[in-house]
Amino acid sequence: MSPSLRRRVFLVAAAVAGALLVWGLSGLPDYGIYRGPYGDVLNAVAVGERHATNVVAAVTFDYRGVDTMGEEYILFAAVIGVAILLRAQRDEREEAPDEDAADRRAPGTSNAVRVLGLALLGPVVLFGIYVVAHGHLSPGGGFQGGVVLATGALLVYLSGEYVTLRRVRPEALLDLAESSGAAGYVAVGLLGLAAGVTFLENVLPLGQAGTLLSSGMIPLINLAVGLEVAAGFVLLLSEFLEQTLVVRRPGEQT
Amino acid sequence: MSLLPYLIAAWLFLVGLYGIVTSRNLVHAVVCLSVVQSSTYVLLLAIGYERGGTAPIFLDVPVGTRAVDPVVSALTLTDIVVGATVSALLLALAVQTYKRHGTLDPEEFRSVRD
Amino acid sequence: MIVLEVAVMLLVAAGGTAVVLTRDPLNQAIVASFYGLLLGVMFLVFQSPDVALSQITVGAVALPLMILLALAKVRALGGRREDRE
Amino acid sequence: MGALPALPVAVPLLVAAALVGLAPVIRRRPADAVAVATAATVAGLCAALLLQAAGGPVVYWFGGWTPRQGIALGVAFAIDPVGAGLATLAGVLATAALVFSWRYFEAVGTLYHSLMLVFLAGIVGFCLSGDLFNMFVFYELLSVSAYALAGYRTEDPGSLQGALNFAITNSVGAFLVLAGIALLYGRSGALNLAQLGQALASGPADRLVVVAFLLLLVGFFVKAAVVPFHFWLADAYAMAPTPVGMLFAGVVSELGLYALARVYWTVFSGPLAADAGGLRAVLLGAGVVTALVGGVMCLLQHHLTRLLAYATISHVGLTLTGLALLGPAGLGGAVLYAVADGLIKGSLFASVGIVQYHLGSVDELALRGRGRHLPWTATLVVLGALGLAGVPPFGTFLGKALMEEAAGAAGHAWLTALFVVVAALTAAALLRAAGRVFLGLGGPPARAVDAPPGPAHPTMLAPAALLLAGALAIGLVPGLAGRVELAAARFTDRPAYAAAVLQGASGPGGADAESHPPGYPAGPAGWATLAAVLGLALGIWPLLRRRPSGLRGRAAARLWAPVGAALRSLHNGHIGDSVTWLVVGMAAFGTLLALVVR
Repeated sequence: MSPSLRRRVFLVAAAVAGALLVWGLSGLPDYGIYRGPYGDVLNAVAVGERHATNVVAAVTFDYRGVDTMGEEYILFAAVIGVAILLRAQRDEREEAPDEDAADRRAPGTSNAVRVLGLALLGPVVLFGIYVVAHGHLSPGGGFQGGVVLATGALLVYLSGEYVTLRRVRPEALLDLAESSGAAGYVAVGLLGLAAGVTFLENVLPLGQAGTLLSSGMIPLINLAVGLEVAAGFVLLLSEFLEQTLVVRRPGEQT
Repeated sequence: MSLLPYLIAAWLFLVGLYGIVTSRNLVHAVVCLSVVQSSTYVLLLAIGYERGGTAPIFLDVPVGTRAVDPVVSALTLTDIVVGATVSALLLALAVQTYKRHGTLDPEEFRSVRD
Repeated sequence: MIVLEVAVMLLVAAGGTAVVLTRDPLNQAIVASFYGLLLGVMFLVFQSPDVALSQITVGAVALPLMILLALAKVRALGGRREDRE
Repeated sequence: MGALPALPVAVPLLVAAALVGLAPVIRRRPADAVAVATAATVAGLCAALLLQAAGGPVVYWFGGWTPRQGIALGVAFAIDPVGAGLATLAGVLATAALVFSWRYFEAVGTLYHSLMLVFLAGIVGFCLSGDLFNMFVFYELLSVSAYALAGYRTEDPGSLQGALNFAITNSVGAFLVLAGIALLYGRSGALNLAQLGQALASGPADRLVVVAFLLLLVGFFVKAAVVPFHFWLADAYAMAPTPVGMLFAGVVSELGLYALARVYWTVFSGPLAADAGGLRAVLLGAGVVTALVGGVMCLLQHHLTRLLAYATISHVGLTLTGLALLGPAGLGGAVLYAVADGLIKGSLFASVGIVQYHLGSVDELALRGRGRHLPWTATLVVLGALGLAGVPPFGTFLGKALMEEAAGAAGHAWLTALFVVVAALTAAALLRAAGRVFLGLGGPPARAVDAPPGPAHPTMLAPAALLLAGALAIGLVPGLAGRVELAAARFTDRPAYAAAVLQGASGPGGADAESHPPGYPAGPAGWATLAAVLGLALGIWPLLRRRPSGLRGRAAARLWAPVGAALRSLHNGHIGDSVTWLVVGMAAFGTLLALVVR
């Protein structure tokens, strides 16, 4: 189809599809009314049963924990996928990545930016860890905290220390962290089987609701997720970053 | 008002699709896809919303306080991860496509078939 | 309160439309970041702070960053291509 | 509660993560061996589940959260023979594909193995789950792995484009599914299939139910590649590496139909029961159009994997017609047909992979006469073509015979004609290709290119041969038809399913086994033979003629050419076009459903 024909066909079809959608949506209960029962039951019982004050965390990591396991592996598969897709690119030009290292520093990084970036690193990492660790108590958890931690790693790059980052060659380490996080989730699930109950069934003491060491396996899963998400997002970002840097070769910078 | 968030979800869904259909740049199309996806976040959370309810976090409020549905939050969290990962994969595909074809415009690369 | 809700929702609808209609990918990444933030605010209004936090870290920060990096790569490649020709 | 139901998902995921973590220290061959062993373990576990489920539904509540007063708090796997059977098929195909990769890929790291195992876990979880949102999660898990696998050969520009179109179109499909889930949740406050079915059964088939069904139907049709949601498939399947293509064509396409059948019979069959007649007409129409478009497009291809990709679309259409009869007999036939057909497709993809590996091309014109030294591969391709055509004693024949019987009973005996035509079209395309490549028919031999000489390696031939043998075995196991019909009867029994999931009622609910007469019904066997003969004629005859055509042939060509050209230009692989057709299809199916229901 030509672009204009396609646009016209789409608009006609979308008008019909949109009308159908609205027709169906108008069959929902009015906005602001939740009829339940799923959420209402969980709000009533979760704190008592799971000693987790954040019911969303109890749902995410326990009642519907197997969904979240799938979700972690979606991220895992995507990280592998991006690595595979961008792989050819890396092999081609990875002759000696560190040699022209001086040129690889993000251009225009002033000392002030570097200092600021490094100074921010500490608080960002602390905040990330806090968010991971308190997921069962307050909003946040492994996923949100993991992404915050990954942005911390990016600060290192922004502060021009990418080369340092690169020289330590953390990729194998990141792969290890990511896969340990993913495997950790399954391993926590297997704890239940080992104890003779079902997969992902809690076998740890629940502790005092509202305290850091409560909610049984939820903080453990949060930790695994945090590890995987942080490493996974650093890998994702650095795959793209590498793509950018690899091309910026001496004489070709603009 | 009683339907507004649902209508907005439907609008975001269709407007995102419009963006994909008319896109002349794959990166643009990928971002439009994330708009389509955001409509599902809006729809899910609107469905679980309880007017006057608090967040389902009983740290400072006692259990039994009227709260919104925690399930849709959990579902949306999963959905957001899915969205981010699919976008990352698509961006990687777009970058590689550019490398091979020298263009990001879907009109310009003719299919490989004979 | 209801006025605020309606305002946020309309802003989200406008934001999504703006993302789609911003045809230049570089500008679009920035608009998308704002849109991600707007969605985060809307989720706070929906009393879902967990989702809001996710949305802001992913939608307003991580995803736009990935887009920018992908675009930087494309530009660099494009620059090289022109050099060669 | 045993551990068995959780393992076929947990084991491959754990191994996948370990393979990535150990990548720096593990060599290629051990990684191959671990991956093959894991896939085989999954196949074994699923087969064990299949045996267990044959005695009655297996319900497994993760985290031990059994339902309270009929309200599901957690997520359950609700395993029946149909789901477990498909999961077993996936395990078998994945094992075969990984054995095939042993030699096929020169150098791969462990990333490929991990991705294949995650992909497999996604398929298995999708087949076993009894929770609608959990199905969505596994659907995304298998899809995301599939997008990456489809783009795996990054040196091939077509591969990237196919993967992009695949990912965007299928993602839109997934969001439609999610929107459908949201609608159902808003109405019933439930995500468990059994609970959803109970909640909806008491209400009418109002606009919300119709639109929710539409959204799920379109989303699953995108995955199944039903016309007009199929535009992404050929590029993705044709460009994917062979071992990945084996899984795609063998089982992934069928999953969309499986999911539709599952949600229809657990959730919607209550409220939509009164409108089954209209619904049957809509689904039958979609199946017929898909089967014919796929069949014709298949005949138009000479890129071998693309040819197989369109054959896949065509046979999804056939499976859909069996399902569309909306009764246990048709469903049983469809299941049997889909499994046997999946095994044959896997085998054929492997054979084409051997051709690609040894002859350096998959274009039948560029390969003319060059396959003479691959006699085993040639035999497998020809047998596979006959299997696709549904010649007895392949399992595809048995499946088709059951579907024809069900169609006749439902007053749709004309379906037999469709089966014959479609079987002839796809068999013709394959036999023509085999005639050209392996016998050198229809012109001078093509110039050879640099590629590893034959004979084909056993790690590539054996998977193809064993998969084909599996398809034969399905047709020869005595009493299988009766068992499948019993399984289908239980699959379609919504109250029994709900009781098993929510109340833990065990025991084989539903109807008793209809005793199916052993041996091959003469009528269907005759039709299948006719199809094969027609296919042979249609495929080989044009190759044997000296000059392209006489006067009449030219007239036919003049008539035919514009149709072919139009079909080709429609299937241009443009992302915008695919998404536009998706919306057009959604509008069309939505309008039809809105008219048909009530």
